[in-house]
Amino acid sequence: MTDQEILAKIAEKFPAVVESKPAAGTLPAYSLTVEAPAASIAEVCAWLKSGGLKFDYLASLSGVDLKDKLQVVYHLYSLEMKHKLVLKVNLDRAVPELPSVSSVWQAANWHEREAYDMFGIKFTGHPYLERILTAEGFEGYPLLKDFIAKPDQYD
Amino acid sequence: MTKIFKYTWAILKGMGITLKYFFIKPVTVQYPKEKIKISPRWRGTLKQLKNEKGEEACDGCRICEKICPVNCISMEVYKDEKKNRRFTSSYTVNFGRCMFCGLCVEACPKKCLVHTTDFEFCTYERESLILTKDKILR
Amino acid sequence: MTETLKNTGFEEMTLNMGPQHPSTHGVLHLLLKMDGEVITEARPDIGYLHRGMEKLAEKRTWGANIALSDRWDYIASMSNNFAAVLGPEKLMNIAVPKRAEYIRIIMAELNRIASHLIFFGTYGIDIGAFTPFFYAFREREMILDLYESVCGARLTYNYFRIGGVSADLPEEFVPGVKAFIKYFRPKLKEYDTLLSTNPIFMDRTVGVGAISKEEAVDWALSGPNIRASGISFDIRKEDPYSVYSEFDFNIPTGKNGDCWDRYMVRMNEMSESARIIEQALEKLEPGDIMAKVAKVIRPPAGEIYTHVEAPKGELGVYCISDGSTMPYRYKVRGPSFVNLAILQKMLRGLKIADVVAVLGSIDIVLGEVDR
Amino acid sequence: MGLVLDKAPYILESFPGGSYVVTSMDWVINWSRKSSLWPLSFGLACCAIEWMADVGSRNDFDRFGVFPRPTPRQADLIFISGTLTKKMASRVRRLYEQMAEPRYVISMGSCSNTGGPFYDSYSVVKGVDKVLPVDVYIAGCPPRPEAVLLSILKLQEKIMTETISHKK
Repeated sequence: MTDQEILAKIAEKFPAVVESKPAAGTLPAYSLTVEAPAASIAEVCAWLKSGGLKFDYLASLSGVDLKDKLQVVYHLYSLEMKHKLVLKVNLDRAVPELPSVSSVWQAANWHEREAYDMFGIKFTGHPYLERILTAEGFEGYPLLKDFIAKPDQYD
Repeated sequence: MTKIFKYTWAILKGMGITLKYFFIKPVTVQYPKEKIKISPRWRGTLKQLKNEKGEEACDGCRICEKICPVNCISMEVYKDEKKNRRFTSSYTVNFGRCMFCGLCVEACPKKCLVHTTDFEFCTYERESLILTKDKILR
Repeated sequence: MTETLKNTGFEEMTLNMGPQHPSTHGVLHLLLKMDGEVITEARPDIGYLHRGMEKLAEKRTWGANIALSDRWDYIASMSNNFAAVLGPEKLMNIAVPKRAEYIRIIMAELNRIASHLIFFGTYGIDIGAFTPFFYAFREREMILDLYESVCGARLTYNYFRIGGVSADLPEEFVPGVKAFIKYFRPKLKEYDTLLSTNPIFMDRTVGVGAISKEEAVDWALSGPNIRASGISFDIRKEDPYSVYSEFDFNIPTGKNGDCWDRYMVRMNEMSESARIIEQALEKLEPGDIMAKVAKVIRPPAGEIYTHVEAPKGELGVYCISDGSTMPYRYKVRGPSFVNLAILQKMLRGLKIADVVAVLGSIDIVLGEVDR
Repeated sequence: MGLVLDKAPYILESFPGGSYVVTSMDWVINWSRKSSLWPLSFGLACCAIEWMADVGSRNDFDRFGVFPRPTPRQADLIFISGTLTKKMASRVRRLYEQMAEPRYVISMGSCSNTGGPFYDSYSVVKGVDKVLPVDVYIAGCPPRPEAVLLSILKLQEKIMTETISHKK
């Protein structure tokens, strides 16, 4: 399916999901990129997987700190129909919260835990949202741009 | 019964392969006595070259210091007015931190910083891993 | 918990496996809830090798990030180099010279063989056979010698550059690779006799830890793990990067997705890699090895997700550039990290003795899991 | 150290010629210690692969009597082979404490020497000597397997200088 057809199909079902335009002065996106509102991300993802588009493979889920806002980026792939989609969700920096998609793709389970660990993004409805990589008792979210590491006895 | 036979046969076949290696030349290198030939491109410790006059070829451009991803090179530079060029008064490389990536050697514009093939660098103290100019300039 | 156990007053036991355990392949900690010998719940606890790579990448230049990428999956550093250079190259729109492309592919495929050899050796140890380890490492040393002659390092190569490779091949490399492949082909048959078809080994692995097709896709497995479940998913074919589309090779797949299938897919992949290397050697012609690239690399602002087929699976790099000399965001999608997540589901209901067989068959590298 | 080795030098050295006996004992004890260094088979990161290459066919450090043991209780040598993270530091300390004395530590590679490529990371211990006393440092990232063999030879030299005598 071409990018335009995918976009039309998504727009038909979810009018709130729009194509994301790269900011001025940046390169155009390499693959189809759409932006979705945070509140309805779980429904959008569930439809993307089970609907006609069959995005069954969650390649990657990454948090991004854009200084004024946080972003969660989903890289989706369809093994059957061989098309890709980049899904972006913008979050408020003060209350970074969005529904979890770990019930849609199991693979999201650890990706979301990692995003929580690194950015402090809370995924509501996640079965076990605990820190995954950092040491016990670690304070702060290291991948935020304003994170400053506190020296301890090991430094 | 057939099962026992099957298992024994599989083990014997494996043993056969192992036995074959009993008769060929061993691959083990008896390290301290004999050493394998190390490629001349081996990224070992760093060495500064001298120019044809016998003085240091480095003119203190500080590119290696800047490009080092782990900041393990530090140098002090002064200008010799008589010879009208810069010299380094100290050149220290902390091999305890060096990641031997070779970026400094690649970036050196005068090609006077090179890798040696020396890999035998073990010390009893951490401080001895830091090499100063007299050890690096050879 | 079974009823009988409840009545005796005994309770479930929590068993800690790792971080130091001879067969956890590094510093993995497994929390296992045991009912007698059967695992009722498993939880991998990772992060014992978390070095903050993604944060460090934001403080390093694009060039220095290639050196850092060697340390993600330290068994297959060439594939990591590959993933690290593809992103900036696409952002800057650099055309890599043909010779460099073939050299890259030879290197990446040799590295796949080296990585699978380590898998073969350590999996033998996991199951209880020590001999394959010595044979695997003997062959691997030959590959490392070839690498050493090209880039001067045995493990952390730092060989790829944005726009090409750092050094041309020395004279003895091409005959060396040819000789190695000639030597290596018969060894694969030897491995089959030693381990693959050994009934003791098969008893331990056939039918253990099976992953169905649906599960494999749902958990986004990649590499040999998803192929063992019968899905022919390979980035080299699905989304060909570099010049992989020019090569003729098969993708070995399994049927049941059990440990033996995962093992066998890797063994078959080695001979396929050898085929690719032979083809690439034929196409190798003299020429440039570096494109014309500025000394200081500043990709224009933009973002890109590039992925390569590493020996462990899909290694993706999502990099965002803001036009400066350092990346703005550098997310690494390590295949081992994703592949390991399924362990919590797979181990449920298995016996404790199978844990090592299952864990070994996923073939993880903790450097990539924790980054 | 055992009770005998603790007390014997005191008693022996009070006799004339006793220090000669102590020196001979030193030699025998040190020789037996250095010839059967049993390392813990334990790896942290990249260097562990080079360490495994040492176990493998080409380098084979069995030649020096070095034979990896899976449990710290049987080991008297630990290689810190790779990056030591803050999460792992307390575990490594615990492994070290479980080992029987006399015990030796070899720090392998830049990461465990000083933090190496991760010297500015928020989660890496900047040198294993913040956690354990280190006997030999090997430079390299990772060091060649031969360098590891050399470090064992160096450690053996160091062990030969040890003494049970209380007179320094």
